Order: sequence, then structure tokens, then C-alpha cells
Amino acid sequence: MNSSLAANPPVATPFFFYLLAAVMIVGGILVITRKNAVHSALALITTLLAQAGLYLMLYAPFVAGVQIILYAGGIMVLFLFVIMLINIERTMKERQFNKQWLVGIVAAGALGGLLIAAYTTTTGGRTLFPLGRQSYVDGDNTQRIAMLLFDNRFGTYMFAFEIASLLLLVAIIGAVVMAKKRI
Amino acid sequence: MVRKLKGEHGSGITALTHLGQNYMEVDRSLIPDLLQLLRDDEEFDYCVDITAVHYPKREKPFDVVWILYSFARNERIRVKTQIGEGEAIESAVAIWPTANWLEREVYDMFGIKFEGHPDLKRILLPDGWKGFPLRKDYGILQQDQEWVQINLGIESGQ
Amino acid sequence: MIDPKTVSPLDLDTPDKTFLDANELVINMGPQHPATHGVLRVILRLDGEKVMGLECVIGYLHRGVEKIAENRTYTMFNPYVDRMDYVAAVSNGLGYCEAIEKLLSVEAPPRAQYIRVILTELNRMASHQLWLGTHALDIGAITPLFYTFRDREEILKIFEKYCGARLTTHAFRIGGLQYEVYDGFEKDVRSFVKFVKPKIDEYEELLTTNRIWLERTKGVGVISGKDCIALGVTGPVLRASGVQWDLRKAQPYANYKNFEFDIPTGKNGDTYDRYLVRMAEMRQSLRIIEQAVEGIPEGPVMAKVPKVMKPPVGEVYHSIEAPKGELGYFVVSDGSTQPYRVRVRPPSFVNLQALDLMCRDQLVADVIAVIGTLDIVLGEVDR
Amino acid sequence: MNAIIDYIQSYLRTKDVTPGGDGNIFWATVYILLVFVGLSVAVIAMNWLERKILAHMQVRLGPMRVGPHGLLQPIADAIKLLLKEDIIPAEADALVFWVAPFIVVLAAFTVFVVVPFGPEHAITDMNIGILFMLGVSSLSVLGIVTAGWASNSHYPLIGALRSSAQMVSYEVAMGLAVVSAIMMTSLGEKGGTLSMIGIVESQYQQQEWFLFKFFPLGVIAFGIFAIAMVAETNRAPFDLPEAESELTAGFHTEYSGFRWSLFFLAEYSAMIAVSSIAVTLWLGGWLRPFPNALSGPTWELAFSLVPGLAFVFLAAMCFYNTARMPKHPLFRIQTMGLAGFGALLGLIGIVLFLPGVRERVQDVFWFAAKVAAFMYLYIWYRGTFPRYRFDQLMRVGWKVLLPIGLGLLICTGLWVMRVEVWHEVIVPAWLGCIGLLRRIF
Repeated sequence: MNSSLAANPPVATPFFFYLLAAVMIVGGILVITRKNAVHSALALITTLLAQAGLYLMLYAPFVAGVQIILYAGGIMVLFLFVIMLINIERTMKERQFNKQWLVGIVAAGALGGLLIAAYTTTTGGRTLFPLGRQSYVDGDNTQRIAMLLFDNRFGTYMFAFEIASLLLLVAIIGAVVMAKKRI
Repeated sequence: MVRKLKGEHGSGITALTHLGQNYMEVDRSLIPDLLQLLRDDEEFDYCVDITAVHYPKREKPFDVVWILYSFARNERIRVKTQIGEGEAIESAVAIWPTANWLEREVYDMFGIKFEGHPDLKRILLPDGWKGFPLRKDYGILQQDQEWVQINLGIESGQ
Repeated sequence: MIDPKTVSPLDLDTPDKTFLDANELVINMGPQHPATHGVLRVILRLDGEKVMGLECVIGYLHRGVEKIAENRTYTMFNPYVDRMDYVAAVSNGLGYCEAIEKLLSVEAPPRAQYIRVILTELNRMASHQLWLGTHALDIGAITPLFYTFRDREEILKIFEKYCGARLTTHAFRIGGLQYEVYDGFEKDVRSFVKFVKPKIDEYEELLTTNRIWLERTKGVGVISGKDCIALGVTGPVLRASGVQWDLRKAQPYANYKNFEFDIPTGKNGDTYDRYLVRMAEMRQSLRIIEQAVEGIPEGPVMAKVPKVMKPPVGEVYHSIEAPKGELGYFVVSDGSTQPYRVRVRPPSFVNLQALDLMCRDQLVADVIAVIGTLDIVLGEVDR
Repeated sequence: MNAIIDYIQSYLRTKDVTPGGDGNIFWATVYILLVFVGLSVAVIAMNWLERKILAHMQVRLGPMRVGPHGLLQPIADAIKLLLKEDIIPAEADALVFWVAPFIVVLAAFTVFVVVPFGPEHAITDMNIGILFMLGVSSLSVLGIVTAGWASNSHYPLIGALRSSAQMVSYEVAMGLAVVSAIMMTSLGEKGGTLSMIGIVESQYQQQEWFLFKFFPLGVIAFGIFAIAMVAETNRAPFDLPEAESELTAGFHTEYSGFRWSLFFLAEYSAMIAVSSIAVTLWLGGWLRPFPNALSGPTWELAFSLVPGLAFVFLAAMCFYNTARMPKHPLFRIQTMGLAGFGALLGLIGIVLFLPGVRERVQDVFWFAAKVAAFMYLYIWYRGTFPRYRFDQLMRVGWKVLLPIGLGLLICTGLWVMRVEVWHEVIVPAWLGCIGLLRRIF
């Protein structure tokens, strides 16, 4: 998987795409419908893994690997941690947070419409997400990501990247402060 | 030493020796003060044991026995006092913390109550048990049938 | 005490305190737990992993030994004492026999005294070896267990050859010994001493300087000498806290005054010091055995005691230095063939009382280490 | 029909088929089967070896009854486990309880997709190989956590929480050590790579195992990884989740029978997996000792004979022990079994001497030998070390390994950037850092 699209024609792409997409959708629905939070978390993990599969199909193995390590392996473990510390029997008997379902449907519909519009509308002969512009630089996916982040030739994302990491740091410190009464 | 104590407390103390071991028989009324005195002034800082003996035929059927040891003097002494049925005696937990479980065991086995004990309850036998097994009127095969039936779900423990 | 039956059903109205603002957690350890050395039950109050306090629930092995004593003759009760501290049965027997001998005002002949000392010290060795193996196992080192059991086996073989039993030996009789030692007893003991000396070094090699062992034992379960005395804690635990007190020296019984040995002490009173003290005690025991086996005199092994024992009216308290601490017998005689009252002062029972103090502010995993280091035997705690 | 056979034959003859290459589905399938079978055999052998070696360390004999020297014991155990009643506790969450062991096994086995047993012996080669391995092996935490939770019992829950906290913490230090090794690959001819095969090739090109690269940085990185991997796999002295004296059996307390054996399988294959990572990153993977210094046809031949010799040696040991078996009718079958086992080993040894076979197999042999050394270390640790306490474990992970790993990363980075002037600076500074750290902690 280390060459470009043309040299490496995808194998059974539509089939795997629809399979993974279906897994994701089913998983997503299970996440919001299960009353047991652990079941929801497991469904979410399935969804995230299917998403990693989609990344692989997009010839972005590095992103897929990071997705597995960070989301499935790291963040979801923390989710499960927190869920386990909460009394599950209790949450199962409590009412779900579905009082605002009407607003939710409207928001979801609007977002979906927006996405469809964005992909189909053309302004001045240009679509918002043009095809055929996968590659800014040569080399494999991992190197491309690094180049995009750090090389000035392609408009640097360095600042945004660092801001994001700073935000995460702030979030970590905030979590520690909130959770721990005495340090 | 005993002479000195006798001088202070009068006739309540009888000092005796049997088989080379010193012990004193003390009046019930002297108990907490004497024990305190023994620890503070006579350096009996180690309470080896607290136990009791049941003499059902006596007017005051229980002997309570404190066995004390002094590290400084390398000496043992036993303090004995007689108390009657249903009478309580002052706890020595404040004097020697070790008295805690020892007194609980005496209570467990003889039913002697210790006043001022922080947590006087049965220690070896189950909490709901009836009867005090080391009393002479408690037969060796006797048991709390009711407790056994309720808690163990069997007819008899024998 | 927490009874699972009394736990109230789920209550949705009160806020959930099990998460984040939880202050205290009460958990129950034992009586069926691999690290409680029998049927000890400990109820722990925890703040996170920190122990805020604990309560021991004992009595699961209560057999009413003291009550049995009142219904048996002096001779008949002798085997029962072996069942209290079953890993140091010989010591129990020694204490009991000497107490009754005192009551009868007889003394065992010198030859019997020497053999008693040899067997008792061998038993101290066996008890410490068992302690070391299980304690190390609790802390996670599995290998010392097999080393110590291999060497303890040699001691048990000597016991078996002498009296036919390995664990509950019933080795001594009131007034001396029932049997003369078998041929080659001295040779066996000598070769055992020679065999086991390098083995103790072997145990130490595995543990004494092991980093993890040090981290797990140093500063864990600290108790000061003053607290030890106040709580009546005796034996190696007391000595590890810096109090040089051993009944074998302080109030010599049997014929311990004939032997040269040191009382090993520690400084910090932590689990590591207790480990070192017990290791040193094993070596001192070997020293005593060596001296005793060289000096066994000829002569009878049984003093003149009547077939039917009727000690004169009176009472006696006699205590010995058992492997776990001061083991005392308070015997009251009413002149009949049966003791009027036998009170056993069990070292494990009294030492166990210090568990609460020693575990305060430690972590849960340390509770296991401290239970191990107290070296309790539930048969003796519950009697 | 003939066309298909022709196709397969021509397929087999193609020389340039490499792991991960185009159209390698056939060989990938073959290797999947081989790895699956090999791994199961390795776990079974490991079971027997662990019990035997541990027993001999502890002055015992270990299994002796089932088969000669207990050789059939693991098979007997496996049959017992499969026939045992599979209990799901009444209060357990049945679905999650059922799924959890499969997650663990799946994660443990999937890791082997990218393990290179030789330059041509691998299921596939990914350009993110090492990342894939770390990612997938981190998924086994999920199985452990859910297993502990689903049991709905206290000890498994505590065991699961401990286990996951431990694995998540040590993954950080592990990752740092791995990154430093990956940095070293950038000095190879092909430049930096995450591919497992590429990493080993890079070591060959640089004529140095990464263990000795940039001394002492390579050794330190390897040390961090070697400590972290023991913690990752929950083995002694970091076996707190399964601390028998504290938590009975940790997260799998409530499991029995087949499902329990899955955890067992997963634990051992995870051990083999992390050992493979260590071998690949620092110990030259499939490379034989001194591939550059002792090259030439004579040396090639000499080293390619080693696998066969090893098996012949094992066979000789079997025959020696056969001769020592008691001469008693009761032992006849056992003696014959041992001799048969020896004969089997000898036969394998002779097959390994064949010219066509020995070149192909020696890579796998060296890889397996290195992994086996790690397996022996695991057993050795278990025989000698007491167990860490949880806070001490966390302290080692976060306060010792993590800072050292970060410092290591910086030093390796600087070194790789050819700041040769710093050569005299980095090493003293690094040693100073360690001294400082030791002073602090």
C-alpha cells in the first residue's frame, strides 16, 4: 500500500466501503440507543475501528493507525474506566437524555442537508471538495502528513496543530483540578 | 512494693506467693486505681493477659485475673479480684490498649461486663450466640441450637 | 460488620456517592482469601487505596480448647495444645508440660531438658521457614516457598523419626519425655544443621537485597517499641522494634541458661526488620541446637510423676518464648485429676490486635504484607 | 482446471513475491495458517516449558506423569479446559462476558500480521507496521476491562482497572522507546521507516543491531522497552492484575473452561508478540549473529547448519534421558514415547540440514531463538522477583521510565541529526540526567 492510486488499483473497494459504512452506521445507532453505557462504549469502539478501516481504504494508513491507538486503544479505555466507576444499575433505571429529540432531529437534518449541498453545489466551476487533488507532495501518506504540517511551501498548519495540543493540555490540567479535591 | 501499696490502700490487698510466683488478691473497689498505679509507679507496663475463673459455688463467683509484667524489673505479678454475677468491672483499655481484645474474650466466655470498654462485643463466638461457654454450668456439648439452626441451616452442630 | 443481607435496595433519590466524591469504601477481605493465612476476616475502610482503619473478625476456627481442658485430665489434654499453633506444636507442648510440672513441683531430668531444647529450636526453625515461604509468596516471590519447604521437610523428618508425627507431634510428656531418642538422632540433627546453614544464606540471597523486596517491606507496617509494649505485642515483632526482650534470656525456662545465643533486634520496626530478625533468629536457633546436641548428658528422660496426676490446689502462670511470641499457660488446679481452668495466652491473638495500628495509612497491598509479617496462625488466634 | 494449476504453478515460481507486495494473497493466506498453527504450538510448548523451568528453579520436578517428563501435560490440560463446563455467572452481563475473551485473543493474534519472521516470511508488510502492532496490542486492554466489568464481581473489577491503568501507563514509555529505535532507521539507505521488515533491513545496512547503536542510547531504549513489555503483558514482577495473594486471579477470576483458556492463549501470544517487537527493533530480527563481519560462503554454510544442529542436540538430550529412564515395565510406554519424541526431533534436525531447506529456515530459526530467550527471561523473572505494589508500579512507569524515555528521545534525535560536535556533550549530559533523576526519585 505504499504507492499511489494509479499503481495500486483498489481491491473490491465498493464492497468494503459499503460494509464498513454499514458497520459504522449500525454502531452509531447502537451507541445512542443502548441503555447500558458499557454496551454503548463497545458499539462506539466498533464504529471507530470501522472508521479506521475507511481511512485505510483512502490510503491513509498512518491516520488509521493513529485512530486505533488514540481513539480505540486510549480514549475508549478511559471512557470505560469512567463508566465502570459509575453505578451502572442506576443509570439504566434513569431516564435517557431524550427530551430534546425534536430539536435534535431538526439539527441533524439541517447538518445532513448542508453536507449534501456542500458536496453537490458548484460555484464558478469549482466544487468545494474537488476530486483528484489527493497529493500535494510525493512520498507515502505518513510523509505527506508531516510535510503538510511542517513545510512552509504548502501553507503551514503548524500553528493550528500547536494550538490544538495546547488546548488538550489545558483540558488535562482542568480535569485534574476538577477531579482532585486535594493535590 | 506490696507493703507500700498496702500502706496506701489498707486491708484491701493480700499479697501471696505460690510456687515462687507473686500474686495479690485485691478488693473489687480498688481495681482501676490499683492497676493504674501498678503501671505508672511500679512500671508494670506490659499487660500479659486478662482472664477469669468461674467458681459457681462462691458468693462472688468470678475471679478476674490480670497478669502483668515489668520490663524494667523483669518481674511478673498477678492481680486477682472477685466479682459477683452480673457485676461489671472497670475496663483497663485506657491503661493498656492490649486489654481491648483480652477483655472482649473474657466477656465472650464468661459474660463479665467491662465498663468503659470501647467496643465490648463477642470476639470468638458469633455475635448472636447465647450463653457463655467457659462458665462451669455450660456443658461441653452444649450449644446455641437456635443460632445453629438459623444461621447454618442444619439441625445441630454436633 | 457489614452483612450483605442488610444492604439496602437501590435508592434513586439520594445522590450517587460512589463516584468522584466518594470518601470511604468498605471492603471485606476473607475469611476465604489466599493471603489471610487461614480464616481471618478483615473489614477494611478505604480511602481510595489507603487504609483508614480495619477490623478483624476472628473465631472461625474456634474449637473451645480451654473448655476441653476442663473436661480432660492433665495428661489427656496434652495433645490438644499441639492443635493451637499447629506449625509450632512442639513449643506449645513445652509450655504446657512445663506449666504442669511447675504445678506438680517436679522437674524434667537434664537429658530430657536438652532433647526438649533441641526439638523446640528445630520447631522454631520450621515455623520461621514456613513464615518466610508464605510471607514471600504473599508479596509475590513464589520461589522461596519451595526452598523453605524443602528444608522444613528435613526437620519434619526428624520429628517423624522421633515421635511418629510430623506436625502435631505430642513430643513431650509431663515430667520429661515418653521415649528415649532413636539411634542416630544426634547424627541427624548435626547433619541437618550442616545442611541448613548454607540454605539460609540462599534464602537471603533471593530476598535481602532484592530491590522489589526492599520496596515492598521497608517502611511498611511500622510499629514502635512503645506501641508494641502497650499492645502486648511480643516475639520477633517486638524485637524488630528495638526491644531486646526474649523470655529465653529474661526468665529462662527449660535449660536455656546453659546456652549461649544472642537476641537479634531491629531498629525501625518495619516489615523488613522483622524479616531480618527472623532470619537471624534461625541462625541463633542453629547455634543453640549445635550446643545442645554436643552437651546431651546421659541419664533418664522421665522424672518421677504419679500415674494419676493430682496437683495440689493452686494456680500457676508459665510462659515460654514460642516462635510467635510469649505463649503463656495459666493453670488453676482444684486438686482433682482435671485442671479447673486452663487459660492460654496466645501470642498470635495478641499480636493480631496490632494489625489495625500497623496498617493505618498504608495501602491495601500492604495489609497483606503486614498480615504475613505478623506471622499469625489462626488455630492459635481462635483456639 | 489446467489453467488454474498452471496459474498456481507460475504463481509459486515467481521470485519477486514479497510480503505486502501486490497479489500476495495466496502466500499471505498460507502464512496466516502457518502463524496461527505455529503460535498455538508455541503457546503449548511455552506452557510446558514454563512449568518445567519454573519447577526446576524451585527444586521441584514439575509435571512428570502425563507422557515422558510431562510432555503431554499441556495437551491434557487443553482437553480438560475444553471439556470443562463453561460457566457464565448469573449476575454477569452475558453478552459482554461472552465477547471479552474474543477481543483479547483477536488483538493478540492480529498483531502477528506484521511480524517479520524472515525477509520473505511474513504475512504482510505495512509501511506503518510498528504503529499497527502497538495500536492493535493496545486494543487488548479493552477486552480485559470489559471482562473484569462484565463479571460483575469485585476482584475482577479491581483487577481489570489495575490492569488497564498499568497497560495504558506503560504504553507511553514503550512508545517513546520505540520512537527512538525508529529514529535510528533514518540512517539506513532507504531512510526512516515504520515497516517491520524495513527496520530489520536498516539494521543490516547499518551493520549494527540497534541495541548497540549510539551506545548507550540503544541499550537504554531497549531497557525501557524490556521493562515496559513485562508490564504490558501483566507478568511478574508487574503481575498485579493477577496478584494471586491479593485478587485471587484478577480479571479472569470468574472465567472457566474454554473462555479462560482463551485468556491464557492471549496472554502467552501477547508475550511472544511484544518479544517479537523487541527482537525486531533492537536485536536484529531474523538476522543471524554477525551477518556483516562473518560473511562469505563458508560462514553462510556454518551458520545455516546451526538450526539443524540445535534440533539434533535436543534429540540427543532426549535419547540421553531415555537411557536414564527407570528400567521397569511400568515405564515402558513412557520410555518409548520419549525415544519417539527424540526421533521426531532428530528427524526435524536432519530435514533442516537439507540444502534447500536450511537457507529458507534459518531466518525463522534465529528469530525464534531470540524470542525464546525473552520467553526464558519472563520465566526467570517469575521465579525470582516479588511483586511490585501498585503505587510503586505507577511510580516506575511515570516517574522513572517516562522521563528517561523523553530524554532518550531528545538525545537520539540530536544524534541522528548528526550533531557530531555534541558527541562529547550528549553522553555526559545524558549520564548527568540519569544521576539527577536517581537523586530525585
